[in-house]
Amino acid sequence: MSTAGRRADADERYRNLTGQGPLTMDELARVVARDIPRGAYGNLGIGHPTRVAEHLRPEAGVVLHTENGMLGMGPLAVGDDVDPDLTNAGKLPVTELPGAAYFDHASSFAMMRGGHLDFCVLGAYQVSTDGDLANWHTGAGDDIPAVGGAMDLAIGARNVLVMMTLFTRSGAPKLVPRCTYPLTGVACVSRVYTDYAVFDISPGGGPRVRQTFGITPAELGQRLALPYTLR
Amino acid sequence: MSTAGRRADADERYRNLTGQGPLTMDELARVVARDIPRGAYGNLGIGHPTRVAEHLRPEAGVVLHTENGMLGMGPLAVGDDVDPDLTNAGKLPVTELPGAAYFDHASSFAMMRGGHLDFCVLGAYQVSTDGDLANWHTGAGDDIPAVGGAMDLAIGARNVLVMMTLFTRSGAPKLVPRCTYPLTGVACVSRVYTDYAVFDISPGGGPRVRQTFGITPAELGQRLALPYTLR
Amino acid sequence: MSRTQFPSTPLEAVAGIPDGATVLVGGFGLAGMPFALIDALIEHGARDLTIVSNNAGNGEVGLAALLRAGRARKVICSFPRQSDSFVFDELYRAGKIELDVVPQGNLAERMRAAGAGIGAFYCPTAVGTPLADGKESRVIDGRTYLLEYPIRGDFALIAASCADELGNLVYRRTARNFGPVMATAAGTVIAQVSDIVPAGSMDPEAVVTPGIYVDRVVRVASHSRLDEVAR
Amino acid sequence: MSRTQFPSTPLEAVAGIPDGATVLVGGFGLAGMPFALIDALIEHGARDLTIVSNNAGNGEVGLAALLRAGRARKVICSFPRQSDSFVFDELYRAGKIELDVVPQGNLAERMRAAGAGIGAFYCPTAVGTPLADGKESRVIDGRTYLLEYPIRGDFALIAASCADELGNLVYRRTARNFGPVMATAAGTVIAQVSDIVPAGSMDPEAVVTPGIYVDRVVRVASHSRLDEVAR
Repeated sequence: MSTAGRRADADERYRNLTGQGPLTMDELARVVARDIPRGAYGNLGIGHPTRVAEHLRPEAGVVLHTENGMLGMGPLAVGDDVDPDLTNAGKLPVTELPGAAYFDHASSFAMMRGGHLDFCVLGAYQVSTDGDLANWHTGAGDDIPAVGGAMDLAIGARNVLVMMTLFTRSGAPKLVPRCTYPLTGVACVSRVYTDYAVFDISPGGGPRVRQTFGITPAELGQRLALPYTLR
Repeated sequence: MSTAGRRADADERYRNLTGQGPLTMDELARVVARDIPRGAYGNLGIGHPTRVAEHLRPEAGVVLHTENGMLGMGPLAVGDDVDPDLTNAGKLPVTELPGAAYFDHASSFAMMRGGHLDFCVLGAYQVSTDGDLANWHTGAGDDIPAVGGAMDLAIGARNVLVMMTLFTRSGAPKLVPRCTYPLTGVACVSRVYTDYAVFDISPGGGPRVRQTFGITPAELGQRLALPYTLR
Repeated sequence: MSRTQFPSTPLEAVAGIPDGATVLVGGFGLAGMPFALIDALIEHGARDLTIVSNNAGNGEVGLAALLRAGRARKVICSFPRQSDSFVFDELYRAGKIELDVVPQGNLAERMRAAGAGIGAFYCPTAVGTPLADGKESRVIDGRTYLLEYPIRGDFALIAASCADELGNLVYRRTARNFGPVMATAAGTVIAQVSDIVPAGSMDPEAVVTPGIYVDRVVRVASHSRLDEVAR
Repeated sequence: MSRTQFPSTPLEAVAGIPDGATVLVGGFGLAGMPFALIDALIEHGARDLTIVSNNAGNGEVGLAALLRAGRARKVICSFPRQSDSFVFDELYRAGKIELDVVPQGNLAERMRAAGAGIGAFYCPTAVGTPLADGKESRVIDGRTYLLEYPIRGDFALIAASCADELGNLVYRRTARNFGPVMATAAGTVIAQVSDIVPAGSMDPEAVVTPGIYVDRVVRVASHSRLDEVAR
């Protein structure tokens, strides 16, 4: 299916989301994309967050940053457009949009750490209800630690948005009172997009339910086993 | 007189320097220039040091840095070559040599402070026999302090060469046991070029006379009133 | 499209600069000085400003005119004293303006730190000099450093040669100087340019200031004020 | 002419790298990886190396081949664990190689500090995470920072697209990544390029790494190794 076709299709489905049960990650990417303000600069993390790009309308003028030294990153490259010198942070070949700019790694992370990116979207193992993020290390003894740019994004982007399934495959909540996985950043997440609901996180206040998908806030609270009532 | 003509003339005079008495600043600039290694990168301070450029042979490939963001600075610009967007640190119009590069101020001073310049040549009010430099402020109460890039050069260039008259107009030595003017940098000067002599400075060792112009080391020591014998 | 705005006059471009603001002003001498924006700032009327710039004005134009109009409470710069800095000199000697002299490289690096999210840094410049007074020091690997804090602007006024529709900037020769680093270090960055070109017509490898740093761009006639000064 | 040397083979280019050296190796994944220089380093035979690079090798080529040959004692990187990092994974799990994981932006900024003469800096990244263990912290303006020290290389091996006769370098697209910052941070900087052009044929406004940072340049066939990998 073409990108345009896929987008139209997602539009159609989005209109019928409420009450239909948990979203697919592609549907969720569409929800995230709708919330990105026009003209914003941001970074999409490796994995599911990358799919947000497919749902950004060109006329919205959102400019994507890739930490390996580029603003104005376009869609994944295919065929003759593949250039080994032009990749995203996941090392996949990408394209360049008009108005792009290249820079080196020191400049790229200075931009990130300096608070110039309006948003980033990251995957997560866990997010705490205070906005702590755990997304770089399972903590398992034989896991080779690899952090990449996750910690830099967590403290650098003005709005750190997380996109994840709300439960692990075994059913454990990933929005938790306190992260058990090693942290990536402290109190840095401002919003969590999940297949069951979107949560706003504010310091000290506990998460606020912004939107649900086929589940009531009460049911959500029960499944999450939070020690307080969701608002 | 053309630059080439001036250089040939200086060559002639240089051959007859010894025993002829103190050098003019132009002759001294010629002496400094002869000591700059081939292919070196360096910065020439405002004032007399700027004249060293006139005596650098193009084939020596010395590359001049100007702290306002350029490597490969050429001679002063005249006539149609004057471009208000291309000046040296003294705000005078200059030219660009093949292989030049422009960069911003943060990069320019990172280059300097990071020890990448092989040398700089600075003017001075005073240099101490331990290599302390005073060249930015007379210390007079009504003098408006203005430091520019002097302190950055003093600690940044690998070799800080000073070029100055050895005595003030009133006859006071400018190579002194201890600077009385406010310092620009501590123990940073490695060589002092003056109209009477060239001195090597090494930490703790006292200055070593490298070359004299029409004066004996003994006479020098007497006029400088140093508390030890010059070597 | 992008979040960069393109006001049609310099006066609109400087809208909203309040009394008491800290304003970073680009330029080194006359090169890179945003004359049109400074004139607009004078017309705009904000008072009690703190100006951060390399110099403190030349002749009676640009920064000097702003100072003469009595709009600045304080100047943070590296080199206020110049042959034609009589406006500043007079105000300073009359006790009508505060001066904070910062070594040129520290001025650049402290703004870089502000833009790059660095909380403070240890810098070897000015150790042992009067400009070290009151600063915290630390010995690292046997060398002494001073702790330097970021300098952040509420606004930055800079001049570039050309912008594209996304706000990407390129500069000409040594007029680049403080523009790029100031663009990273202020809440609102305002650039005057000689040309605005469509997105895609600037070489992405040669962009110096990516549009993410640029909030407002206004086109002004090329070099008009410089020519006037040169006369 | 300039002090940059132009050896005729990659093996000559890496001459003199001793056992135990710290070697910065450019590249992000395969883009910007100096394959020819790494192959030459393997042939050259230096052992017990500390390698600083973003990743720890992909597949069996480049860094992975160097690791497989048993030449590295330690890897300092941000992201060792990748789908095709089996060479590193095996050595690490066998306890045959030491690993220091550094957030990507800190890796870049710590090398920038080395190149820019900064003694140490306070960085907000990794606060509250396991990577903060053992680091000094400080609260500045209400925010917590960690003290980070420079990472300096004895040698840097980088890849650029083109050099001129003065050693000025330009890069292609996101292959720029770590090259420019590594070029500032090592005692001896060795670049492989696809082209060498006469001085004056590179746009001085678009030079990314000025020749002052580049000690040796060797021309190698364009992308030969990448094409091989892509197959």
